[in-house]
Amino acid sequence: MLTFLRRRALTSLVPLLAVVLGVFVLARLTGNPASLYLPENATAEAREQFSAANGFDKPIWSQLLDYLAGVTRLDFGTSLRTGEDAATMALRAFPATLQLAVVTMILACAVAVGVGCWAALKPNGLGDRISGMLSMTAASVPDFWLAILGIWVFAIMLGVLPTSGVDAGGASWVLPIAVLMVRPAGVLTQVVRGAMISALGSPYVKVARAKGAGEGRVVARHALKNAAPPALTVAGDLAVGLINGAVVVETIFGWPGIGKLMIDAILQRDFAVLQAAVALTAISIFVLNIAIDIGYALLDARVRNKSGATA
Amino acid sequence: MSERASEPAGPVPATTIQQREGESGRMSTHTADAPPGTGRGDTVGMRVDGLTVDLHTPRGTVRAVDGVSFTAHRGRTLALLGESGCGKSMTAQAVVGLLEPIAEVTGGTIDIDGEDLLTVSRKRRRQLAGPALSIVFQDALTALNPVVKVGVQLAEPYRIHRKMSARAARAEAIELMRHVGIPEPESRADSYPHQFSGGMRQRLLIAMAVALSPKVLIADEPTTALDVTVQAQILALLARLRREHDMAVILITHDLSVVAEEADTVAVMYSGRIVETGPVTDVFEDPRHPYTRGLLESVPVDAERGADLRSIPGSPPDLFSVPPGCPYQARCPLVMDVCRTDRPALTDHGGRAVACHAAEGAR
Amino acid sequence: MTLLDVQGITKTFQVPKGRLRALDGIDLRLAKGETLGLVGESGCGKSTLARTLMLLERPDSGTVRFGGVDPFALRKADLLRHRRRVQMVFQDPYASLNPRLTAADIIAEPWRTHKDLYSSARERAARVAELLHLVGLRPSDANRYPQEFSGGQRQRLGIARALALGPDVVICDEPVSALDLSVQAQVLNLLNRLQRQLGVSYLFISHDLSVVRHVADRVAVMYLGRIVETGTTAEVFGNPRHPYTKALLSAAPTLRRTDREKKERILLTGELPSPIDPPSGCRFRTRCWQATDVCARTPPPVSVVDGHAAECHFPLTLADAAR
Amino acid sequence: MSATTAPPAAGPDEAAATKPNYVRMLLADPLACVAAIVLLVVAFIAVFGRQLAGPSAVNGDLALSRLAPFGTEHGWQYFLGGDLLGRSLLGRLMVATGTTMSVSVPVVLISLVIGASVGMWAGYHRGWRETVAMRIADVVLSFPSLLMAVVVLYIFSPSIASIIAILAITRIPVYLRTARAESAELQSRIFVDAARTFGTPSGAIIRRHIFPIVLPTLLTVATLDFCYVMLAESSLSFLGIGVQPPDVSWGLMVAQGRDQLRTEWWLSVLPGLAIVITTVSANLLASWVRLATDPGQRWRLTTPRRKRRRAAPVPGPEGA
Amino acid sequence: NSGNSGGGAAGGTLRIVLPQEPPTLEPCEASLTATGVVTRSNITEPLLERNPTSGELEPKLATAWTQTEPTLWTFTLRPGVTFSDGAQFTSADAVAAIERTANNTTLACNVQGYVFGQTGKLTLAAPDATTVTVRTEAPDPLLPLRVSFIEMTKRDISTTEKVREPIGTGPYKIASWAAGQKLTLTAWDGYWGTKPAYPTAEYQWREEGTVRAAMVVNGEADLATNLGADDGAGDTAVQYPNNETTALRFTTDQAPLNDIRVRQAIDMLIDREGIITSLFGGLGKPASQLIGPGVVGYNESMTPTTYDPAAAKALVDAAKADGVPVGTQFRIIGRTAQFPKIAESIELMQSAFAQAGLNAKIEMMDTSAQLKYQLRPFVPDAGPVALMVMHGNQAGDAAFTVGQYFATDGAQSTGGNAELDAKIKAAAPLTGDERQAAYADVFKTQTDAVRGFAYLANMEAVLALSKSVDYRPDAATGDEMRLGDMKPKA
Ligand SMILES: Nc1ncnc2c1ncn2[C@@H]1O[C@H](COP(=O)(O)OP(=O)(O)OP(=O)(O)O)[C@@H](O)[C@H]1O
Ligand SMILES: Nc1ncnc2c1ncn2[C@@H]1O[C@H](COP(=O)(O)OP(=O)(O)OP(=O)(O)O)[C@@H](O)[C@H]1O
Ligand SMILES: [Mg+2]
Ligand SMILES: [Mg+2]
Ligand code: NI
Repeated sequence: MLTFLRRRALTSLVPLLAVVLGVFVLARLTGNPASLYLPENATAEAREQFSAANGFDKPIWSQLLDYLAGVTRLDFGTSLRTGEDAATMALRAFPATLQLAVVTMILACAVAVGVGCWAALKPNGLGDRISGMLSMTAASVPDFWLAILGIWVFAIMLGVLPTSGVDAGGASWVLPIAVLMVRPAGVLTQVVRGAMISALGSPYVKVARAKGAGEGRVVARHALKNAAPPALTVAGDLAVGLINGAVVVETIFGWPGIGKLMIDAILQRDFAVLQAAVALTAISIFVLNIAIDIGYALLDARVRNKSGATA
Repeated sequence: MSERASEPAGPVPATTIQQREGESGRMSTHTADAPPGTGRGDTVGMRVDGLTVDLHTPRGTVRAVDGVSFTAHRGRTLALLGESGCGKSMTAQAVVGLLEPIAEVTGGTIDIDGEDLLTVSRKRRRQLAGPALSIVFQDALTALNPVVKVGVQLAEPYRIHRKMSARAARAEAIELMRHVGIPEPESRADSYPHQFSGGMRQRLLIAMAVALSPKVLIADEPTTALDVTVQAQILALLARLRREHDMAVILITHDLSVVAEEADTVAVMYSGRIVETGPVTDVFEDPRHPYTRGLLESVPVDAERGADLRSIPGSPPDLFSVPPGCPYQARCPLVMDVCRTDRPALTDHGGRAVACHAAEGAR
Repeated sequence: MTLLDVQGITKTFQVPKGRLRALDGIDLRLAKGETLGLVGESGCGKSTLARTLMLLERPDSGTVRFGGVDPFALRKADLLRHRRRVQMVFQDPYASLNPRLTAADIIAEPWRTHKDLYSSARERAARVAELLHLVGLRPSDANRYPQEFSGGQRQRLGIARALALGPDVVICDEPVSALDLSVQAQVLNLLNRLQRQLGVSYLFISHDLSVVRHVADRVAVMYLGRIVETGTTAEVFGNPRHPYTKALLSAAPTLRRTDREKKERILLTGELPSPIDPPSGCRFRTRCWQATDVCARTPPPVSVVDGHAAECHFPLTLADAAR
Repeated sequence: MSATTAPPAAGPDEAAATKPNYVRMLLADPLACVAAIVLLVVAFIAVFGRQLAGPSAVNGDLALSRLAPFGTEHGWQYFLGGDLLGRSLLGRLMVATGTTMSVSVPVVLISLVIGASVGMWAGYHRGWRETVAMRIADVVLSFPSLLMAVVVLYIFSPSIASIIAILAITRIPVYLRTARAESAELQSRIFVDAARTFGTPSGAIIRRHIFPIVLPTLLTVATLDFCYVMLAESSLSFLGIGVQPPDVSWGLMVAQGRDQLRTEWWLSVLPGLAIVITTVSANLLASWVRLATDPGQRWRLTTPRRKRRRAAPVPGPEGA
Repeated sequence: NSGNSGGGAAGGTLRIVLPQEPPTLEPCEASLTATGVVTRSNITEPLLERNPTSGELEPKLATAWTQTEPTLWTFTLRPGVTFSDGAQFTSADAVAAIERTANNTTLACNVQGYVFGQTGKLTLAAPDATTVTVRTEAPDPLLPLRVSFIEMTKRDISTTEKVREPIGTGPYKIASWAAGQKLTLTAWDGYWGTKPAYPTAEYQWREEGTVRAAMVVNGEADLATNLGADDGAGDTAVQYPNNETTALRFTTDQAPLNDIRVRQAIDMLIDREGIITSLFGGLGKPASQLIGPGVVGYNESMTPTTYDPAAAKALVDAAKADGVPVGTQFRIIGRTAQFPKIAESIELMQSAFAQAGLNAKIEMMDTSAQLKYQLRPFVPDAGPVALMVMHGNQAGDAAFTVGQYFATDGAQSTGGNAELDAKIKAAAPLTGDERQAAYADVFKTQTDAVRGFAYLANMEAVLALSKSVDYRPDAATGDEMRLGDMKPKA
């Protein structure tokens, strides 16, 4: 298992570096932030001075070298906007997103497993068709639209939930998670249903039934575990999407997460923060991918053996 | 001969050159006299009568199993012989109650100890699955759950039916593994199915099936995927377990030689029906149905090298286009007009039964 | 005349647990018009050998000569010409046909690469019909898809495809093991007839002894990547010299009561050892009832009696075999 | 010929087998039929919507600003109400159909073509090609697509072409990974080996044996993605970097209408509904296509679906 | 109702929702709206303060200021003022704060560029503990107004780095700042002035106007700023002018915008009333010039152009007849979400232009990209552009507008002529009514002779205010929201 992890980490290093470099170059292509940070009536000299002070006047490769030198010392630079350490800002925003993503994924998986299994038990039945339609629809609803609708209905009309923020304890989580959940739950339900149908039709399920196993045991002990790997892959991709793309929902709900930090940094041309945030998400995505591989191996002994993880 | 590999708990010592097991137990299921040496061959394990299975396919409803009847005696092996698609597995699945949702049992009775499996409650049926009746599937790799340790899978019958603790069930499972000749069962119990060879997997499946000493064991092509040397081992194991547990074994196969060696009684199936049945030796020595005869002649055994085999022309009818009358008519050398209109019934011919107009006429 | 000459082929696969020796010094010879049967247990390397001969795998060492030429050294055009002469029928008639192509497409497929053969559409259609007829299918079957055929018919399609390029040698990798008995007889008859009509040679791989006995002129018995015994069919079946061959023959169930009663059954223990870590010395020694120390120490020599070769320290004599 | 070769058994459904009748198959599946009609209508509107919609879709009448829907006094154009500028919402929806399709269809096609070709190539050859392709996919996937969007829209002026470019790049890995996985599995299939034995070059094998089999899966992914692209486009519009007015897309309409959700709900709800209906239809049709293009499954569609009867009284799935 | 309303205004905490989080609370950045709205007059205070209604300067930490020489101003400080950490506020602090904000170019404070960009260096002195003198390089009648932008900080504040959480003399001090989430201010005991009514104030931020409004409606907040008419504030809505004026600024040197008739036509094609009623929901007034009433220099005599598509079409046709390529495409560039319904407004204009035979293409950009068109150095070869600008004159004096936008070399100017430049220059040193008249003339000249702009509206915004809070927003509220003015309703 260790050698496997080491190899995975090593092969992930190159893409990780590519992401960081790519962001560095792309970010700089979006223009000098001087005009954003200085008042409208600042003089041209003031702008030049600002650029020089922040190193934006140097050629891009020399900026890159400076940056890389900093990164090796774990120094991702300071924010232009707040003057804070960029890495600190990214690390501070990250847990909020992570918590949101984790809870969302857990609930989405729970819904998907519940509905997917239920639908798979009677394929093509009425319930299956209805849940199929619902999950398809769920997968195609714009999230910001749902968010605003949710606020309107639940916070204003019914007044049962807070509109936004993180202060109201558990209640604050309900709407953001409900909104974020819809698409993953829809997509995952379809995957789980398909995987469960094929698992339930497989010979080992027949064997389990021949042993007198009840329906609950068949689903829980036999089918589900085999249906898990395909669902895991898709869930992984969806989780990546959440980590990388919760911007809209974070914006609307004032969720102090990394997505919001990133989009602000992009719009503010706050390069250091952007790079730190991207590096952090990229790392977490790679970690997530590795975790999925491990999950795979845990779920499926065949993979475990193939990768030489156990011996 | 000083050094030889030995299998620690193997069923048969390596060097034993044996007579085949249970050689003498050969008798008709229709005559009730018990053969010497095998004690309880007269006890009926299961009686299937007029079993009919319909398939509701999107293309229409077809009859996959059509009025199949047979009796399995404890301590004996009944072979269901037939070519691919003739309904052998469907029969087995109907008996153990594992039909696909699109299949429906539309007639018949399956009687074990006075209980009709087709009418008992679902709960009762589950209770019987294992202690009364169990099944071994053909493809051992897919029939074992790939992601569950074999020890756990083997312990399941005990967990379900005897409500044992996980620890106790595991101990039983290990004992079971030893019983079917798997070396080092303690450590192998924590392995996954793919870590076993094909023969070992088949042993595991058999172990799981006999865990609760069922009265009836259905073995659906248990050796088709295996090599001859391993097949010989598995068949010997089945024979031993049959004797020890006094089970009625229903052996499903398409291999004539296996039937010849292992079974006491044979029922030849064609297109969802039993076309001929009787004691193996009688049937094989004197086949009365042209299909049985055709099969026996197709075996490339004595034919000289290069000469053509006597093969049966054509292939079995598609389920959707079974002709009226005898299903074998299109391939039958003895076909008569009556075969095209009337379905021959399985009629008794002194301990043997044949469903053929020609055989009838010959008598 | 020797068409195919294989000398000392070895092939190893890198697998996570180590190096798997699938073929370990195979020698074979196939003459024109002859059928060589190859028998052995699952995993002993039969298919790997077939794939190597079809140039689907490159051997680690050893030579393959076809008509005196090493096909692995051929350049593009010559290679294509070589491929026409050696074709293969695959074991699984279900998996070896692309489910999305019609029968005609499948048979005509080789000509897409070998463009000079039957270049016009009409010629091709005619040739497809001819081939269909040759393997006993109807011309109207040309537009049907594989899954609309029965197993035997599919195997006929596979054979027709192999014949499309007019080969001299057809390698049949278990062509009938997926087929029913009655259909198996049909296909064996077909192969037989084709050999008579076209004079092709077969390398006929099977694990079914009765089939090999029926079709082969000569037989090679394979065990764990090596050929342990070769000889004419009559010799090998009637007078097995390697203990493995003898065990194999005795383990096969037989139909006739007479055969059964005169033979003793040898129940080999255990299964094929792992090709990753094969036994030292003689590979069969772990399952052999007459193995001694020497079997563990030194690889067995090949002893040849009247062209009947066996690789064993203690080859069986006629007397042993009859025992 | 020889007596031993049997005449082959008649095929089960010879007529249907030889010439797949797609129209009949479609008619046999009511859901897919409805979906196909919806998509046809959408396609028709995408092409001719601008002409059909009339001038009220472009030049509004501020007097009709925020007109409520389902009234007929202002003509059919205003049946679905008016937007803030007093343009007919129905007309706007029709015009937007064209833009939406001209963004999402090219995005899906471009990413499908590039992703699938690279994926099949990588999966077929395995080895370093596979590794490199997958690592590149990893990079694209973990790249914040918004950053990419801002960059492209900054360097090139925001236009439909640049939106297509960004979204296509970010979607390529999806197809790449699917195609690679399938093709890696397929390249070890026996019929591929068979093709190799004829000396067929790898490109031809990919085209002939891998692609047709991967295609249905890719189509399924593509329809799901079609919806994703429409959503992504609307998210870009939400952030103001999507389709630029006076062009209009469904996503942009949803995004712009969100402020009026409480007062003029139709401005946002109706375009949202258009997205949902179109993607659900596409999904339904895709699952039909998956069956129809698979010769082994096709028969399922040649006869009308019949209500299947309950299974045998066994402790089967119904037990739950 | 949601469980969150318990902490409402009555409980002593005032909860405010802003559109964005302040990047920093650094006082020398207080001319940034997001910073100033929290910092100014709440955490820190200036020496003097401009009354947004009357335009008069009023004493704050200084009790008096006089122009003792043409280039020397003397400020007398209020005694007995302490910082929230207990330190005494003296002239040394004031000198340090002015020095740091106005003269320190390395720090590059926003206020420095905004207010002192053109003044040259100030020379400061503190003759005694309550007196500060400021010497300018040239006579500067606006100096007190400029100084009103400088927030007072302690003498030991860093001169090389900006300070995120400053200590000031204001009624509130920073209690906690959970970045990304919430900022809490608390009132402290030693404040020199009237103690504010709310002991604590909490700031949160939500980008979406609908969400901000919903929070007040739902009782999760007491006050939300910068709302549009459609954001759903309902009966909590309070209208207020926000100083801002929106306009299209033309590049006057490229066809077809180089022809004044085309620019006039464009001006006539803007349906100001329509936009304000239908899009802004009635918020705002049609604008006739770049500043709003109340700013020194506002020309009362100018009226907004009336919407007249027919006359516009005639102008365009006339220009076309003279060989002006009126069909040449020009771009209308706008900044995404700069004000509510900006996209729709531009869309409406574009459609009107098109009907008059002009060819305009809309481009919406993010701030950074749009600034390249707004600020010098402009994008080279940008082609003809009509840029949507929004100008807010926080200082209340036209001098802060005209030099920037109208002078030929103004940092945000793309037009102008010598006559106008001369008038702008001449107006600068004037005071009183002369000053008012001179700047009014500048606006008139710009419109008549140059017409580099087509004005849209003097903007107004909506603020959602909880029923339990008593507060009257004014023109400065958007930039400086004094918590001290807010009181619980009886
Ligand atoms: N799900 C299904 N849908 C349609 N037909 C089916 C289905 N399952 C089985 N059949 C058909 O039912 C018939 C009997 O099948 P069964 O599996 O019992 O055959 P078998 O004798 O066991 O064959 P084999 O030797 O290949 O296992 C076959 O013709 C088969 O095609
Ligand atoms: N591509 C491969 N990579 C790794 N191992 C392989 C590969 N191909 C074959 N092997 C291994 O080589 C050995 C010989 O395989 P081969 O398929 O040739 O056996 P076989 O005799 O044809 O068996 P069967 O009768 O089951 O077809 C087996 O142990 C197999 O696992
Ligand atoms: Mg079967
Ligand atoms: Mg093989
Ligand atoms: Ni026992």
